[in-house]
Amino acid sequence: MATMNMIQAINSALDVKLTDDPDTLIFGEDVGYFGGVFRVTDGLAKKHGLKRCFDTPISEGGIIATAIGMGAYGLRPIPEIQFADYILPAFDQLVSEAARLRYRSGGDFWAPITVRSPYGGGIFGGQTHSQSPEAIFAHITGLKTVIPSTPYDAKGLLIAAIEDDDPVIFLEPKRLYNGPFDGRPGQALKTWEGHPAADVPEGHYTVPLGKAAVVRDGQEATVLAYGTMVHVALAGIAESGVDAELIDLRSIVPLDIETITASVAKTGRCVILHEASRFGGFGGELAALLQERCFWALKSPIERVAGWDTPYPHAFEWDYFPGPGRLAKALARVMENA
Amino acid sequence: MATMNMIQAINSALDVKLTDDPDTLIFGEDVGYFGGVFRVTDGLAKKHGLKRCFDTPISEGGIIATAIGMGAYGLRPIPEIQFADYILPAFDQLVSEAARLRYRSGGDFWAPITVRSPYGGGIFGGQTHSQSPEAIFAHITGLKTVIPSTPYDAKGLLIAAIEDDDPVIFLEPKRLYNGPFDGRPGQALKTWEGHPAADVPEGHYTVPLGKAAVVRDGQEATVLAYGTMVHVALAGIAESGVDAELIDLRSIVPLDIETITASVAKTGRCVILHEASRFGGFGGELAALLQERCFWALKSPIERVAGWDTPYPHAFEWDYFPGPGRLAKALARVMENA
Amino acid sequence: MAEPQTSSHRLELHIPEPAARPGGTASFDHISFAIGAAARKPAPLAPEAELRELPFGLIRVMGTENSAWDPQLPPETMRQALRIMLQTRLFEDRMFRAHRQGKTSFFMKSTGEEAIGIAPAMLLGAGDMCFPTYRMQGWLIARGYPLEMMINQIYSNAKDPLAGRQLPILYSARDYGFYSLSGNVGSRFGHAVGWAMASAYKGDDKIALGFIGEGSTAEGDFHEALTFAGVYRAPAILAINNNQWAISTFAGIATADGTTFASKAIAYGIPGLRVDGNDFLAVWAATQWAAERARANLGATLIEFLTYRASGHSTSDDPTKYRPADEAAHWPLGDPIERLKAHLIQLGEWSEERHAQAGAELTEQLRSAQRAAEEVGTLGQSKPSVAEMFNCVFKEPDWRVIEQRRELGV
Amino acid sequence: MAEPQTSSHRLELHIPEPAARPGGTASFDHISFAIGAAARKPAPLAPEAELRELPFGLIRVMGTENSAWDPQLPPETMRQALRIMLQTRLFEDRMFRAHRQGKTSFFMKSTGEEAIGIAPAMLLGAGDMCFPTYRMQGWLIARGYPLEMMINQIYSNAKDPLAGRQLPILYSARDYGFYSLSGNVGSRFGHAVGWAMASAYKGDDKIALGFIGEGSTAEGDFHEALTFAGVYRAPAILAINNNQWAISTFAGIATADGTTFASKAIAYGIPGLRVDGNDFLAVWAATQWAAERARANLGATLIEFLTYRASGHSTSDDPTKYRPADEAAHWPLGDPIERLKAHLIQLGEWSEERHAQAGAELTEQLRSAQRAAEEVGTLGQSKPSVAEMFNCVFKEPDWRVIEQRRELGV
Ligand SMILES: Cc1ncc(C[n+]2csc(CCOP(=O)(O)OP(=O)(O)O)c2C)c(N)n1
Ligand SMILES: Cc1ncc(C[n+]2csc(CCOP(=O)(O)OP(=O)(O)O)c2C)c(N)n1
Ligand SMILES: [Mg+2]
Ligand SMILES: [Mg+2]
Repeated sequence: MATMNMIQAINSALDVKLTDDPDTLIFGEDVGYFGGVFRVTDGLAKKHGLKRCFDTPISEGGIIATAIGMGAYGLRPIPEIQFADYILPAFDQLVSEAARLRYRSGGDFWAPITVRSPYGGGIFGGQTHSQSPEAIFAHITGLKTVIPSTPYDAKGLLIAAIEDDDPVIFLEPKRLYNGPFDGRPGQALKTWEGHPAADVPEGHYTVPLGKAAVVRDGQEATVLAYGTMVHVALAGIAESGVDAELIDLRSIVPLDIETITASVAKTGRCVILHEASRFGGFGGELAALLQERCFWALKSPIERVAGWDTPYPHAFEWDYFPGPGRLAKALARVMENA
Repeated sequence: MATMNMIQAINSALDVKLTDDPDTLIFGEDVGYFGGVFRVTDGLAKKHGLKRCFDTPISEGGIIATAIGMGAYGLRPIPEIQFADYILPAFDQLVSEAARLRYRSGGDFWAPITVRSPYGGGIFGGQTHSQSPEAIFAHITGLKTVIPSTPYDAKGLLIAAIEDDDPVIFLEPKRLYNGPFDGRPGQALKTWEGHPAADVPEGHYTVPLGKAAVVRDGQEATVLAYGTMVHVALAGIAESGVDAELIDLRSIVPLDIETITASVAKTGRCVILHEASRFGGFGGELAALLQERCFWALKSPIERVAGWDTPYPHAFEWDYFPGPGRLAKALARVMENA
Repeated sequence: MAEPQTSSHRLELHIPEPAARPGGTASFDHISFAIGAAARKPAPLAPEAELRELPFGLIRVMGTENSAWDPQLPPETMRQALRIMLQTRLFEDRMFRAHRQGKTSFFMKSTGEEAIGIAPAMLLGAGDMCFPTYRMQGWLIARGYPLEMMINQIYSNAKDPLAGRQLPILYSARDYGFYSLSGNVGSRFGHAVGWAMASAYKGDDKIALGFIGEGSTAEGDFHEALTFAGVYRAPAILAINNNQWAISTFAGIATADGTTFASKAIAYGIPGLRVDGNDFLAVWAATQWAAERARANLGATLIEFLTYRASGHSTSDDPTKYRPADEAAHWPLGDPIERLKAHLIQLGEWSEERHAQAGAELTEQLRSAQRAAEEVGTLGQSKPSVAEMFNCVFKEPDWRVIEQRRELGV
Repeated sequence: MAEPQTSSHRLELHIPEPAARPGGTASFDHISFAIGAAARKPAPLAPEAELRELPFGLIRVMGTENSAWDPQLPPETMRQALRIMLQTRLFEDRMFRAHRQGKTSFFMKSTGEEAIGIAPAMLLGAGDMCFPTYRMQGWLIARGYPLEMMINQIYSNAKDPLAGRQLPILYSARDYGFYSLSGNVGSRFGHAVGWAMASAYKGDDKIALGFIGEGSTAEGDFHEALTFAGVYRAPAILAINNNQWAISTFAGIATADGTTFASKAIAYGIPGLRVDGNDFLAVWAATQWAAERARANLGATLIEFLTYRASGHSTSDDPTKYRPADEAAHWPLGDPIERLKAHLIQLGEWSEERHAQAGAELTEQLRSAQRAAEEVGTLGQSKPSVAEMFNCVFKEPDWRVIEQRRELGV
């Protein structure tokens, strides 16, 4: 066991796989010699050679197309897209090709690729270094989407994603790279030091895709979150005084429908928290599913706390970001109907 | 007044605008001399000249980028994407550029473009000529998405979209081009002949974006649909025997929240119908909004009837397509809790 | 900043138009068919900088005295090629008629373009991989993919090898070196490059062959694929099937006039060959040259095959709406089957009689394959188990499709 | 199908690496700086087919005897250019320091590349439109955009002209011929082409100038923009700022070695010019040539400006991590400010004293602009009204932002 921040944990997952499996390789913009703009691939090219971890042209579509072709050959590529905002130029490759290859070819070819990308806000990155595009992937049949919230999960989920034979979008909450973040921007930066989920085994382990984690047991309400929002949720729950159960989805596809349904059936109240703008966001799917499955248990409407329906605004980051205060208010609202 | 099918109505809208406004122009794959693979732009190049309606390279990203640049200059371009499935290569241009230009430039530049594209299934087009991608547009702040269900609406909404100063995705339900379709494939093809909404004025008129239409009044349940599904819904409602109110959303952004909320508040029951696969589809947003706003009025869970969570399967089109029978069953389910 | 420009000329938007539309006189005068720099055949290992004239010439063998590119094929190979091309044409004609009879939802032909898919199929190794366009069923026929299985897919019947999930003609046949097609044009060109890079990464000896239509070269995918191919020296042959038309849109809308598609190679630092695509021997020679270069670790070659789409775009298309009905007859490079046939006859290695006999034999094979497929069923009369709709979304189904399958009761 | 190939050579994946990494000896020997075919200056109306050697040469003026490309600028224009370049550099240094002081969230410099944005800004007409990259603030300075307004945006303060919605340095200034920037690289290159096509469509006389970084030419957007530009003869100048680096990635990852970025023009049937980008006069001359061609309805030109990114990529970057610390000093084309200064001094039109004095004056202007902006406030101390967050999503707000604004209570 070692204490790792999320960057180190992801780096360790990649190192384990490069060591384990000669068919894995990493490529993306600035990931090679330099080790990535967030240093996530630091040292991998040096240790495993440039052929295992190399720089690519600035061409997200090309990166994904190359990965799919390599996957069809029999490799297990792990491309990086520098920011999730820049996945969009590769959207057609992901949707029309990676996600559909197995289905349309009747299992003749498939795309066992894992697309890593830092995502989310909270670093003053403005419109195009802050977005949370998970909802548009969730709607695409054939794609899996995974979002860790701790170093331990990041490593275990990433190894599971790489070993998965289907295409996985692996979104790394960049605000959590160096430490947990409770959504209150004014305070001193926290590191992962001392956090239980920063104890990360050096070797191989997996956290299975499709299993949510109950981060906090509670009886009065259920809070669903993923990525950075898991930590914000903890703060918001504390602020609210509500005895809420907090579930970290960890992967949105596959979705752990059993765990979330059981919790909402128990508590009868639910608040969904995500950074992405609200309209058409993944919260809509969750709310729809839960009112379908837990209708008779619900004591109040399912609430969604999310980014406003505007692009991500640079100077107003903390007005936009759904912080613990907004969650606490939503919890108070769902508790009104006691 | 003339009787027009949906192709003629859209053609007439384009003709009216080309005649009215020298700053409008049309371009896309095969839209010029030939008049489009669905003949929607037939005759326009001949009448208005090739500079007003011309063929483009097969480059959806290039088409949208060109349109945005023209819009920034001061034109009002009306690009066509041959099939909505092929919008995806232009997704980054639509999301990162068209949708965000006004916001990021503080109103200095904007993209008054209307992107027309045939969408949806029911023509045995297989995976890539049948998809319904509206949900991924609905989530993008800064984009409007319009979907007509009749010739009258198609013309009026299209003129409104073209005159709108924001980017509009105009999805044309290709199954409705030549006639209404109730979702029952076995029968003789219907034409628009005799349908009241096929009476289309020759000249200029608009149907405002953001105003839903109550297609059928009802007291027991609300059905929400758009595009082809409006006609399927009518058949499904009839089959069910339920006195359901049918609302045609007409545009999903802007969404007519008032009309749908009022209806569900009145009926207490709601079924949402769309062709797109269910998970992460636009039905999720609708269900989430309605349970938020009409929670106390709801007598049973909001149901979603939609495409299965698989890619669009060629030979199984009619097993996949959410037909009137599935809607009728869902209506029966929501009525169980009387 | 300078004073506002007062130019005497007002700007004008240029919209290219083809030489002739229906009713006009077909012409290909705007295209250069001169052999030019392609008269010489450079060594396959020549440095790229020495090859920059090649894409403006035209590689031809048949009907050209002592062409440097003559692959010197044994007559039996040429006869085999002729038979496969003929089989492909007969197959397509038959399936086109099957569409008119309602037996399939959709079909596409490669009439006049058969040499392009077939020469590489005969020439390349079993382990090499073709990333085809939808006009490459000749590859499958050359590689011995069962005709009956092709027809089963075209009919979407119970024995459809892709289990009804995919359109007719968008085949996938890994074991025959034929990558899965999709409806999107161009989006697999980069897969060919990735596959080739993987082969190089593994120290393998297999190469990839990617095809794209000339119209589809305008997609960003084309550029991205070539950029990767150039930078990493991917062992791939990247081929443009320039059949002059993209549905109703002529090639002058895909790239500026006065240039060639092959010359796009220069942008990526790789050789570009421009080839008479209706000359089976030229197609063979160019492919072989590029394959040799790729296997020698010199990376990719871009090849433009000049041909003509003699058929409509697909069963949904009526080309007389947008081009002169007799345009095919004016195509200066003729028909690949007629040309190879004449060449063999001229060599004394073939005859009209043998040709007619071959046609009869091939027709009989086709008839029996079609009969077998029709015993299974045609579109709508027979289809794979509906449960197949829910398979292969992921390797393992998740709760959604399990529940939905249950809901549908299949 | 042939027998499986048994090649003696196994394939190998080629991963390009730059000449030197930290600790190594900087070298640019792999780049050709020979003037070559660019010794002659073709008429701007020359046919493209005659210009295909140009992109392999290098257009230079300063330090070249009797260059055919010498634009013969009046000394006062050159002095003005020098002042603007100097102002730009001083501005950027100051803002870089402001970032270190926490006054802004982010900043980017164009040190060593100033000529490229500034010569076109001085040369083109007021109605022409520049579609910049983030290394073009020199354009704004040349066009007289108020320094204080730039700083207000950089500080995201209450007077930020884009009302806090956009990152620092991603300016938009329609009235100054400067199109809205976004964080995505490359995605506005096609807008320049569309804008130019619109101008031609209207019979206007305005042209567009699009910029892209050499690294970003690998995006599909680049290809799509050039394809449209070539086909429709868009009156645009499309320029590649080849500053050798894309963050930590050298230019050899953006295109194969042995070729040039300018040569990509050949793929699109348009002229390609390769220009010493640190030679103000060469930048001017090439831009002028292309502008003349565009205004004469001959369409677009692709220009590669060879330069060197002397600064880090941005305030987030430390270039000593991936390239020799002294690499800039080895750049054979020197520094654009030093070179123009030396040129003017040599002409007897400038002196060290005047240079020092100009620096002092410009610094004073900057200081007062900065002071004024700081009176409004720096990042976090001052910001636009939060209500602005909800504006400009659409022209008219819809119920969602109206409700949400109410919920937030602003
Ligand atoms: C991404 C995408 N855009 C548009 C289409 C519609 N489409 C199908 S075939 C075709 C023409 C292709 O022309 P070309 O590349 O020249 O190939 P050819 O049909 O001539 O073999 C078009 C536009 C598509 N299938 N995919
Ligand atoms: C679509 C997209 N992909 C990736 C990035 C991240 N990124 C920002 S700048 C940059 C390097 C650009 O290099 P180049 O085009 O050479 O321009 P330069 O910075 O050298 O001026 C990258 C990869 C981005 N902004 N947009
Ligand atoms: Mg073609
Ligand atoms: Mg650069």
